[in-house]
Amino acid sequence: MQVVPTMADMAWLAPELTLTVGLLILLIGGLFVPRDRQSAIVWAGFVVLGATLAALVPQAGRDVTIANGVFAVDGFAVFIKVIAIVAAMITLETSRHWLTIEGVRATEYVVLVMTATLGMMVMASGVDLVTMFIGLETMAVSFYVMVGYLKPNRRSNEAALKYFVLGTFSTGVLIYGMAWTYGLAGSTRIADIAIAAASPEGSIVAWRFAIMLLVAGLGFKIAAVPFHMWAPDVYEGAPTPIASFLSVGSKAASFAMLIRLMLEAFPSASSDWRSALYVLAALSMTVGNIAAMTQNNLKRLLAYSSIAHAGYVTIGLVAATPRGISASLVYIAVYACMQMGAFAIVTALRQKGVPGEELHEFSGLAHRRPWMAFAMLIFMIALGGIPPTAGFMGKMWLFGAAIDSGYVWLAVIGVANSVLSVYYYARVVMWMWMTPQESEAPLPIAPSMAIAISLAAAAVIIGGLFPDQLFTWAESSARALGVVSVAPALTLR
Amino acid sequence: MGTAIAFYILAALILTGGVLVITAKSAVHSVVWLVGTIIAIAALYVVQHAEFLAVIQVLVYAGGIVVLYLFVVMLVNLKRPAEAIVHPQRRERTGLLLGGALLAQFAAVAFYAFNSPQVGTAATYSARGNVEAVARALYVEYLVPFEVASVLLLVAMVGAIVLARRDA
Amino acid sequence: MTITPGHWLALSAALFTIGLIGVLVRRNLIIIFMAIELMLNAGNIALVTFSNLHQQVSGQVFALFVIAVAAAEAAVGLGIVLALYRNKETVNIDEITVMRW
Amino acid sequence: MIDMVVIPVFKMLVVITAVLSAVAYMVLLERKVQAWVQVRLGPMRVGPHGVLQPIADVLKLITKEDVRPASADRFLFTLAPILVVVPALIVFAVVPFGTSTTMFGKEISLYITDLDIGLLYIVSVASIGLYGLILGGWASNSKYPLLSSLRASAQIVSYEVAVTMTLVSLIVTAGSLSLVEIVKAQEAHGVWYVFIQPVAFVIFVIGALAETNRAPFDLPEAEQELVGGFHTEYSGMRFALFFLAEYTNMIVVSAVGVTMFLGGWLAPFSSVSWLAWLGLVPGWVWFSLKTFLLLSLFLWIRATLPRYRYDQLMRLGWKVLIPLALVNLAVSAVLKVLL
Repeated sequence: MQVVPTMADMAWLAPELTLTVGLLILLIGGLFVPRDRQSAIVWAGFVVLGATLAALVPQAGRDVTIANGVFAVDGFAVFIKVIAIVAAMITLETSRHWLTIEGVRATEYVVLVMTATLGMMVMASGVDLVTMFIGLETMAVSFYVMVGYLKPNRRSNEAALKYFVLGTFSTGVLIYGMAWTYGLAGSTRIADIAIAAASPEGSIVAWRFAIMLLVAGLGFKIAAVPFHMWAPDVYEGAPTPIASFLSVGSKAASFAMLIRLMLEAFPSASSDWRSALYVLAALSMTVGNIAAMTQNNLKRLLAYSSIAHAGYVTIGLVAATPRGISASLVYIAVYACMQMGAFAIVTALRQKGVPGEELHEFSGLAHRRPWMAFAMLIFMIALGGIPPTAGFMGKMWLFGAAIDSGYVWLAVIGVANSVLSVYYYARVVMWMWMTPQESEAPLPIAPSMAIAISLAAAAVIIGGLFPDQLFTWAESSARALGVVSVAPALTLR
Repeated sequence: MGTAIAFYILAALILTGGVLVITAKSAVHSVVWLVGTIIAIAALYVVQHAEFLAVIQVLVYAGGIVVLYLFVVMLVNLKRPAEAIVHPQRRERTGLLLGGALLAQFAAVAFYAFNSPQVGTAATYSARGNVEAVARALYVEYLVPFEVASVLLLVAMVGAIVLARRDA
Repeated sequence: MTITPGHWLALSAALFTIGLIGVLVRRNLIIIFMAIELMLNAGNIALVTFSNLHQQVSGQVFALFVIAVAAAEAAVGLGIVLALYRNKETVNIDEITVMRW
Repeated sequence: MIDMVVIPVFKMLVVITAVLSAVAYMVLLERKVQAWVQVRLGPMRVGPHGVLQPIADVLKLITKEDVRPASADRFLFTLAPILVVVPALIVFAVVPFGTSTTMFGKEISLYITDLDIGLLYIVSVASIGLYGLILGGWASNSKYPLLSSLRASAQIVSYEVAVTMTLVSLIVTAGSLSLVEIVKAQEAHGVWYVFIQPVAFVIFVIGALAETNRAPFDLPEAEQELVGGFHTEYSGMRFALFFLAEYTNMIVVSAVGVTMFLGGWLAPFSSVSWLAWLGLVPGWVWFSLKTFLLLSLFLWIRATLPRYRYDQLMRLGWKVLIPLALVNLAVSAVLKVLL
């Protein structure tokens, strides 16, 4: 018997409600803020996101499904939501500086960051195809607008257009896959789909077909090869803080959706999707890293590196053991810190009349801004997976999990790629230390920006030296998914 | 029998319309064919006893979304320039090849999956009609996604204004 | 002459394929958008067919959500096209080349 | 066979004939009313007091040469008038002219069909007619028709929101989407909805004027600015179709207005005992009478009020009517739950 969601359900939705009410107030209130006080709006957005984070605290360690089984509040969802909200907060923090330089209106920008966050939260919690789909689209549509936010800038226009065309195309593929999944299972609930998939009636080809479409549709969102072609152009053209939010928040939420779909809906078909994801992971790592080597634009370089990192994260999902999933979660969190930190430095280099994206603009940064160069060094080391950073620890776990599950070759490909990637990360460092200073222009950095960068750098180091806390948290989150039930050899009849 | 006739007529209309949408020379003609296809699909929903969805299809799709397309086509396409195709052969060959392969695959899946005809139609799933059944599902079962969808539409509204507004 | 769900699904698959070909072959952005609409509609036909097969309205409600999403996407997408057109008077995808496509 | 085919076809023929002749005489009435307001006589030549004028007009339009501009888009130029007329006519499928009557020993309902989504059907079919206007203006390949058709469609789309919203608040009050059920609900409530929803009625009438491009909102046909509107390039039969559609649409909105707000086929004052004899008059007569009154209101307004400016029109629609309709809807919903 289905009933209208009650007040108790609403209490579980507290974080989402906080965020929604906050963004609505901001949208209307923003009209009354004078143009020269736009940073007040950014502050307000920051406060609302903080309140959302606080509303998430009581949900830690709970595991319930509410609102007629469409919405789950469990450790996994909370883990992803924390990443999404923190990413949004860092995005706002780094945007403040950028908004003044570009001279664009802040209200809609802040509101869109918040709606995208709401979409991510719904994706993380959705245990129903409809809910997941609507969450995904709320996030995606917000991003289409944000990527094209710099209207007079043609690169921003084109980036928005490319992202839109490929994004809606992937939506079409995804919705077709969801339609088939619903049709074969007779329900949109993940739990019911799992039951139906365990004893499939009718054609197994059709089940595989549906899974393939779902993986392809989400492959676009996580920018895994061969669905990655939009990423470099979009990251390059998009406003830098948005590129960073896109590469972290969107990716984390899409991974959450992928993990939940694969593990909770199709545990019985694991051999099918594992082999598909195996190929995706191997291709993403290799193609991403090789393509990154020749890039001279730092945003494009980070885009290719993010493609490679999507490959690393997928390794944990291929392993599909509790250890593998928790390693994926850890790596998503670690990647969020490294990537956002690196992008924050690119944002900081953006000054009036200076794009600050090309590698040669980093020349001599070590002399102009030693602390910033040092932070960048930390991010590069971490992205390359060198100890003592969190990047190293995360990769260790991922490759270990792969070996545990018998995917030795995947681990080998991963290690080889990590070695490969050091080359282009080192290139960035070389530019900062080894080349003479190109520009004498002052490089002012807002205190908020400096704080954000320092925090990210500190997180990367601390995560590398004392990783236990993060691992424990990720493990308990992964347990919420019940991945233990996935035995390595189980396949669809 | 009646269903069969309706099916074949509508299938012919929908597929012809679809092909014309992607082959029409002028974007305005494409829009017109799209409207035709959408109305035929609405008729198909009526045959499948999804009356509410059929009306919404016409109202939202034909009456809203496609009008928007028509507006934009007219705003950006007044001079009706010939569509410049840079590498026609290559593109069309890849497209057709890929499309043909997919068509074969899809058709195979569709037929294999349901070769045992489990005929299940002609039902409103509720004593009081399709509209009420849909409303109940929408406001009870799927209340949370429904509310999120309202945020989605708000985003679309804000986004469209942000992108299309001429800044002073 | 009975019409089975397989018939409806074949129709939806064919329409999906037409949309797919349209996206891959056409170069006019707005026609590409319309081809994507065809793909979404194909998904909706499949949803409604399955909804009938299982004798529940979930599929129809899902299709309603898809229509709402299509509306939101159309509004934003056409806004992007307008913004682009103001900077560079083209809607041809091959002329959009500041960055490598 | 008779129930399934003959009777519906017969009904359709009757309705279409009635509508077409009503349109013909609407035109005459319009000219006459305008003339009287301006203290003139209007058409007087054909027949006594000009009553045969419509027939002469129709003959003239049919026999006229059908000109198609050389640069026009041939396909769309022909399609557009059809796209305008067909939706206007098929809307009548769900309009109830009365309850039922007995003819040749058979009980015949006075509506073609009763859909449980009747109102949504009307709104959605009516929205298709818009394409005829836009495409007609575009296909002419001429400056003024294009501008006019863009104006017309922007205007219709804007006011559609407000009008649909008022209809939704009526749906909330009546608890059904079927037009027959809505009239029956008014019977059961013992009061026409114009008295329960006066605000909605006002918004509906204003919106109806705008949606049918009637004065004072006839901007798409503003002669001073846009020559003859979106059908400037049309002549002969195709022009006649546009003309037909315009007046059919007026009848449609009046009929819908009567059904939704003025009790449809119900006799007035049903609660007043000494006026009970009014109920003896057949329902379809009341329906026609009320529709005629509403139409006359439109004609009267046209003859009296000056035209709006475009920006005023848009401001009225978006900043006054839509918020008002929203508030009205919210209040209706709250009252429905409370009462």
